[in-house]
Amino acid sequence: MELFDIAFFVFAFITVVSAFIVVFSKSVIYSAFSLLFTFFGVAALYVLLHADFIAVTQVLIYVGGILVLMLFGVMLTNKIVNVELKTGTLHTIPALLLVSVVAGTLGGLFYSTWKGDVAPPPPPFESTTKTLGEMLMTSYLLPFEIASVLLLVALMGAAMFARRRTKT
Amino acid sequence: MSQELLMYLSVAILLLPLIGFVKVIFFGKRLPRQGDWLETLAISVALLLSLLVLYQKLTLYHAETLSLNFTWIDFHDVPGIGPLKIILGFSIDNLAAIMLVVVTLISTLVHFFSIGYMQGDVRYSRYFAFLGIFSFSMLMIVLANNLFLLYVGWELVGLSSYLLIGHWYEKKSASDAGMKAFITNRIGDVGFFVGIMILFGTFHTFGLTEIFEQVKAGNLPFGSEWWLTAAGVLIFCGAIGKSAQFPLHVWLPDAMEGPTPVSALIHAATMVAAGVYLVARTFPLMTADALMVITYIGATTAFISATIAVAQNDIKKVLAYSTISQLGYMVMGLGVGAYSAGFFHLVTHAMFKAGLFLGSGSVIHAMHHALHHQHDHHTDPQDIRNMGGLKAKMPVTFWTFLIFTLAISGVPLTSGFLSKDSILAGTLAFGNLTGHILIPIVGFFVAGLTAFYMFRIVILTFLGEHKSPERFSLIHESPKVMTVPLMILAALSFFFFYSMNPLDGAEGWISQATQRPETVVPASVAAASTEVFEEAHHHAHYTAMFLSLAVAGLGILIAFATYHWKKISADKVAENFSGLHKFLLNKWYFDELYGVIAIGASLRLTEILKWFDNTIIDGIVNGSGWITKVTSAISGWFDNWVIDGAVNAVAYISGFFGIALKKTQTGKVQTYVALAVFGVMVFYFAMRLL
Amino acid sequence: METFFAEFIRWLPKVGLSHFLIVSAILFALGIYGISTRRNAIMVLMGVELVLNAANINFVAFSRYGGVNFDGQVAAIFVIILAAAEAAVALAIVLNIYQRFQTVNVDEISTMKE
Amino acid sequence: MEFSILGVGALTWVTFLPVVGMIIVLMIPKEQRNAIKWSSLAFVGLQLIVAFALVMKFDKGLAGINTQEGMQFVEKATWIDIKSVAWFGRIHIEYLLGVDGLSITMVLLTALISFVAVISSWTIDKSLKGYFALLLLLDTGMMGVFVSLDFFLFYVFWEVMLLPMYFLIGIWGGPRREYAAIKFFLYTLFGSVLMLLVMIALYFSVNVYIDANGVMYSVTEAMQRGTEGLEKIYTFNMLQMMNPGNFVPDSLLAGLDTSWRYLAFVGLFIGFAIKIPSFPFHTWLPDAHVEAPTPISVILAGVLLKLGTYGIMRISIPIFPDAMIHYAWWIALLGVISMVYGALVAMAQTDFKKLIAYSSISHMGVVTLGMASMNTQGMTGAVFQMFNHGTITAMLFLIVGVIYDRAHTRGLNEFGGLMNKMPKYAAIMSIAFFAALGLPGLSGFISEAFSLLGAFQTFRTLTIIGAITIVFTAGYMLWTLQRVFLGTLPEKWKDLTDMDGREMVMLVPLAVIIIFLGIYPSPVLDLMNTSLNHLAELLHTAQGAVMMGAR
Repeated sequence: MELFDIAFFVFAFITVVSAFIVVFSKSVIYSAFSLLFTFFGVAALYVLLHADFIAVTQVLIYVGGILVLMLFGVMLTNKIVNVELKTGTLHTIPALLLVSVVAGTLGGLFYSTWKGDVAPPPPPFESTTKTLGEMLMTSYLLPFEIASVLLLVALMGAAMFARRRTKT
Repeated sequence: MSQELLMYLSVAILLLPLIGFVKVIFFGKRLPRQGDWLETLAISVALLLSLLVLYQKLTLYHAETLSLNFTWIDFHDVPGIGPLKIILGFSIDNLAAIMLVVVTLISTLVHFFSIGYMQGDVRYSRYFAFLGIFSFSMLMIVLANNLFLLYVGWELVGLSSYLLIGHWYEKKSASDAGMKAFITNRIGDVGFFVGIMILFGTFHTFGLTEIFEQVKAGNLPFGSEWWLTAAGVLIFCGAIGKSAQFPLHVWLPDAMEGPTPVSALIHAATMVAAGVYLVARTFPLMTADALMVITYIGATTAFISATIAVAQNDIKKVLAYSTISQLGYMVMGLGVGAYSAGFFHLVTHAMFKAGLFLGSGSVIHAMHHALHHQHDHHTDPQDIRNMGGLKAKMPVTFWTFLIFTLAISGVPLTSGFLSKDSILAGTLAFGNLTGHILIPIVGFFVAGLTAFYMFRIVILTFLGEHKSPERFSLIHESPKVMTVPLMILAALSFFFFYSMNPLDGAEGWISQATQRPETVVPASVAAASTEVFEEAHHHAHYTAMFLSLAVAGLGILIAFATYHWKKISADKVAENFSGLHKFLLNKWYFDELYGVIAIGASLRLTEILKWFDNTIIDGIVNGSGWITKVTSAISGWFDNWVIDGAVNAVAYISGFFGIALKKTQTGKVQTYVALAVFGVMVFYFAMRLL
Repeated sequence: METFFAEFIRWLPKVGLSHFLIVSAILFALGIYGISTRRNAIMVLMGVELVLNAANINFVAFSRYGGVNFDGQVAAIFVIILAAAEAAVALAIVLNIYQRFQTVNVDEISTMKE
Repeated sequence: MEFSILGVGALTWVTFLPVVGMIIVLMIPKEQRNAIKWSSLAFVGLQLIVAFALVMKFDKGLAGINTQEGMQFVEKATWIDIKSVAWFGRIHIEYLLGVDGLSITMVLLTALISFVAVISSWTIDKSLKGYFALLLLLDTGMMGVFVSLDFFLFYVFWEVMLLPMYFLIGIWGGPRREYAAIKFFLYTLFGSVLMLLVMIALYFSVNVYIDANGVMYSVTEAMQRGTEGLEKIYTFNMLQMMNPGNFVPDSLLAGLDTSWRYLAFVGLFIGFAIKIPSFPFHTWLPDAHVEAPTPISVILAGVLLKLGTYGIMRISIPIFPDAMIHYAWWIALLGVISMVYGALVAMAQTDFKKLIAYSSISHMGVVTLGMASMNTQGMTGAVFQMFNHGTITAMLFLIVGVIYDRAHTRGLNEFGGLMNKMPKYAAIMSIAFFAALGLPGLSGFISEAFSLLGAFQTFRTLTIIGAITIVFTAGYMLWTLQRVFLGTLPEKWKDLTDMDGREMVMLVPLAVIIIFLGIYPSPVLDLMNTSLNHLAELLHTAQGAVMMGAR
């Protein structure tokens, strides 16, 4: 048990537990904050996988962007004054059934394909940022550009949708 | 006077009537007296200029041909031919100079006559305008030195003839006659045009002189003498149409529907003589075979029309047939080789025949007025059986008419005697040289007939008793403007204008001026040369003279015996030979024959072709349309029931499943997600198992 | 069974590719459960984010263990980008829905049915 | 030679001015009927002026026909350029306009007839705006066909013309208009299809080289210059198609006197013969004429029919001279049959318009015959006849229109004695009729005479048979004149009026042209002379080549 393994288990635990809370908590606010921990945990897992750039991006975008957005969403869609942030759940039994099927499938998949872990290649001790940047500018240029257009479109579309309608 | 000036003068002669025409047709109604004076003035000036040109030509340039050419179209460097220019022009030789005077003279006299005759006509101004366009086109024929302009003038005189015959177009017969004249002429013109095509196709020029030179140099059309003969005969076809030769003579009698002065000008003196002029112009081209055709056509025409003339009762019809007969004479004269004789007869005939027509016009005018006064619209003013005894009432008309009749009958001291005698001598010479003795026989027989029927009308019209005394009292001599032209023409019917010797026209200035031109065709196909022919002609002269005097005298005698002294009953003769009489009265049934074979057949053909067009060709088109339609209907049915059926079945099945599967669409997001995941699972397991 | 557990115990402390994949699978399953059961649309979105994160972990993990290239990481970047766009648009839609229906409970909004 | 107005080539002006007019007409509200009429007139008037300017600036010494240097007022631009489309290769289509002696007269004729047609459209009542818009579009289509030197462009204009015609007959026509319109449409479409096939076959048989600037080099030129920097492409350029050196060896239409070339020639000929229309393909014409409104008849007879013969002389003969020589006799035969047949069927008609329609068939037979003669005189006659038939027949149809507007019938047998009632009308009609029957002194005679004179040098018997037509023509024309004008006036036409100012304006200039060209045809003949000499030379050379090949 090395430091790496311990670190993994710690962060994996944080991630999974907070994800459980996200899914099972009755309160939207609780869920949202647990999601924060999930995201951080995932970011930490990225670090363990030597994906420093992705980890930073994860924190910046998910935590700084998406989560804040969701919180705004929560607040805008619930009357703050009359706080009733509990949300119900629906047909949990079929959902559980479904999820267990999914989980079972994945587990089966693991079991059937597992041949023992391969040793990880020696970790590159340099930042991945430069490499990623080069790749995005060369072989992934077209998807990159499309993604940028997509973001622009999403930006405008979101602004358009969210705009409060004047009387229609 | 220089040659150029003479040519310019001739062009001025040509253009004067045209200018008159343009002025009168556009402004005629607004001019005083509807512009008749303008047109008359133009033609009179043209006459004076023509006389001047003739005098100058004969005195200064007797043997020369003056020409004025211009390039009309330039085709530049034509492949296979080289530089090609269409050069047109006018030229004056003795023939043209004399013809100029004849045309303008008769035209002028007719203009004056018309002022009296057409007085008060509804289309008085138009009438004069058309006389102008006629004079212009006739003069163009006279002056042209190339086949193209000849053809142009040829068609234009046809047009003016058409317009003038149909002057009183309210009458169906008049407009029919105009049409008949034009179309019949056109048939001849097709031949003329094909002749031009043959010559142009080989020589690439329309100029007559150039063509003669080429032929003389041994260039034959398409390299064969046969085509040369064909060209000659085809050009003569034009003459057949215009000069009313057999078998296209049928239009001329009908053309008498036009006003009488028009008949005198166009259908007696000038236009119909254009055919003769054309043959004279193209004479050097004619091979012996072509001349033979011409001779026989002329003889046949002369014979047929003379026989018809005997039986006719309409004064103008008789004159018309007599014209045809005389034209046949001229053509025959040219055909046998008596070139100058034929042309000489053209000139003298123009004078006395114009006179005869104008004289008959004067009579008809008088008759018409008398009948009009009586409000009698049923009696025909042109029928000689309604006349008689007019001598007393219309002395000038009678005496001039008599002179003209003597001239046409060939009585000595008249111009007709000179020319006719010359032609007859020619036929005799021809008969001697070639052995075709039928030609002189026909010639003399027709001469006798001519004398007979001409005196028949003189006697029936002017002598004896008038049929209706009441009408007789109403008849007056025509006004001066009409009788003076008659007197001038009568004077011109005497010999001394043409020859100092009253017995031999060959010594006269016209014959001397129009010597037979040398032929250009190869010797193997040429007719008897000029020397040989002149020799024979001279030889036959006295025989011909005595014979012609004898037959003319006989003809006159029989006429008097039958119609004046009543020794022979015309009715009885007609009864005894009723078949023949009917045959002649109906003009050998030519009109009926053509009515059936030409007009009837072509109308039937047009109807058949119309039916063919509407039924067969359109039927094929519509049929293919119908087939397409049926095919499309079948494929439409197939489309509806088979293909669409299949499509509809697919749609139905999908619809069925759609309705079944609709239940799964709850509108709830969770359901969809669950299904999606479920689907992924299904896929996964499917992949695993396969 | 005995060998399975023995092997499992031996395997567990040595963190390798499988561990990351298992974390990812758990996140995925939880995400699916969240999407399926939550009434609140925002909570549904959170489930979606979980699923996306699960996928991302897979990408990065395979990128690390599968070979020496960074394609997986690039894919992860695109996923993040997509997630951002998706969140923005989805939230805008939610706001819009809220304005119209005065609720964000997905079971009450079933106008898409017929 | 360059000639441009406001920076745009004159040929583009003359072609597209009507389209500009059409756009303007479409923008005018439909209540403003006078504005629509006058602006249409203004644009065709401008077109006529430009056409006149072109004729004035035209250099009579240049031949054209198959060389671009000989073409005048050439305008060239790349129109469609698609680089390398699979096996199709690079598609390079040029907007290539130019005129030579063959087309300049037709340009003038088109402008003239369109102008007259617009004037005669003054009495149109029904949906005026659409009518004038279509008329102007039609004008552009016709003009475009005459000036384009690229086969593809030619074809586009050819089809552009078809559609407005269909609607103009189908909407503004007489009682059986739908039938006539569809018949016209199908007939011409059938011809177009054949033309299209031949066009494509030619496209894949002709190679040229092109450099980066779009300058085209024929194969010979490219060989002399060296082919570096040049690309080998197929082309629709007509002038390049006329160069035998450009044919790809072993391609479908390469060589001389091959059966494929004959087949292609026949295909093209049928396509064009339908437009002429020549004997077995003619039955659309009487129906179309009878049903079409007067101005459309005028355009149909005045310009559209010429497209057929023009196409043969512009495309078929220079591209397939060998096939032309091979089929000349048959073409002449069709010409003669059309002449005789048209005249005879015309004689049997009682409908005024139908009579003139059949007379058109007869007169266009003269053009076919003259064209088949393959020598300068005959072809000069043919092209001149095209021009004259345009003016004369336009006049004839206008004349029918004048009487139809008044009497609302075209039955010939119902008239009579109109001469006294309508003297001006009678005078004009007589000029037109005598011109149509080939009276010397009027233009129709000269062209007919030269067509026959030329044809006679090539086909003696046929021409003699054809010459007989002039009798039949005289027959039915005079008979018609008699039935309309002569005789006595029927009671029901007592209150007919003579022609008014507008009608004089459209008829008198045509009459003046007919008389002027009848006396002095050189102004028009000189325009076409060099080109036709060149065309005859081309055939002459081809004949030599064919004979060499035969030996």
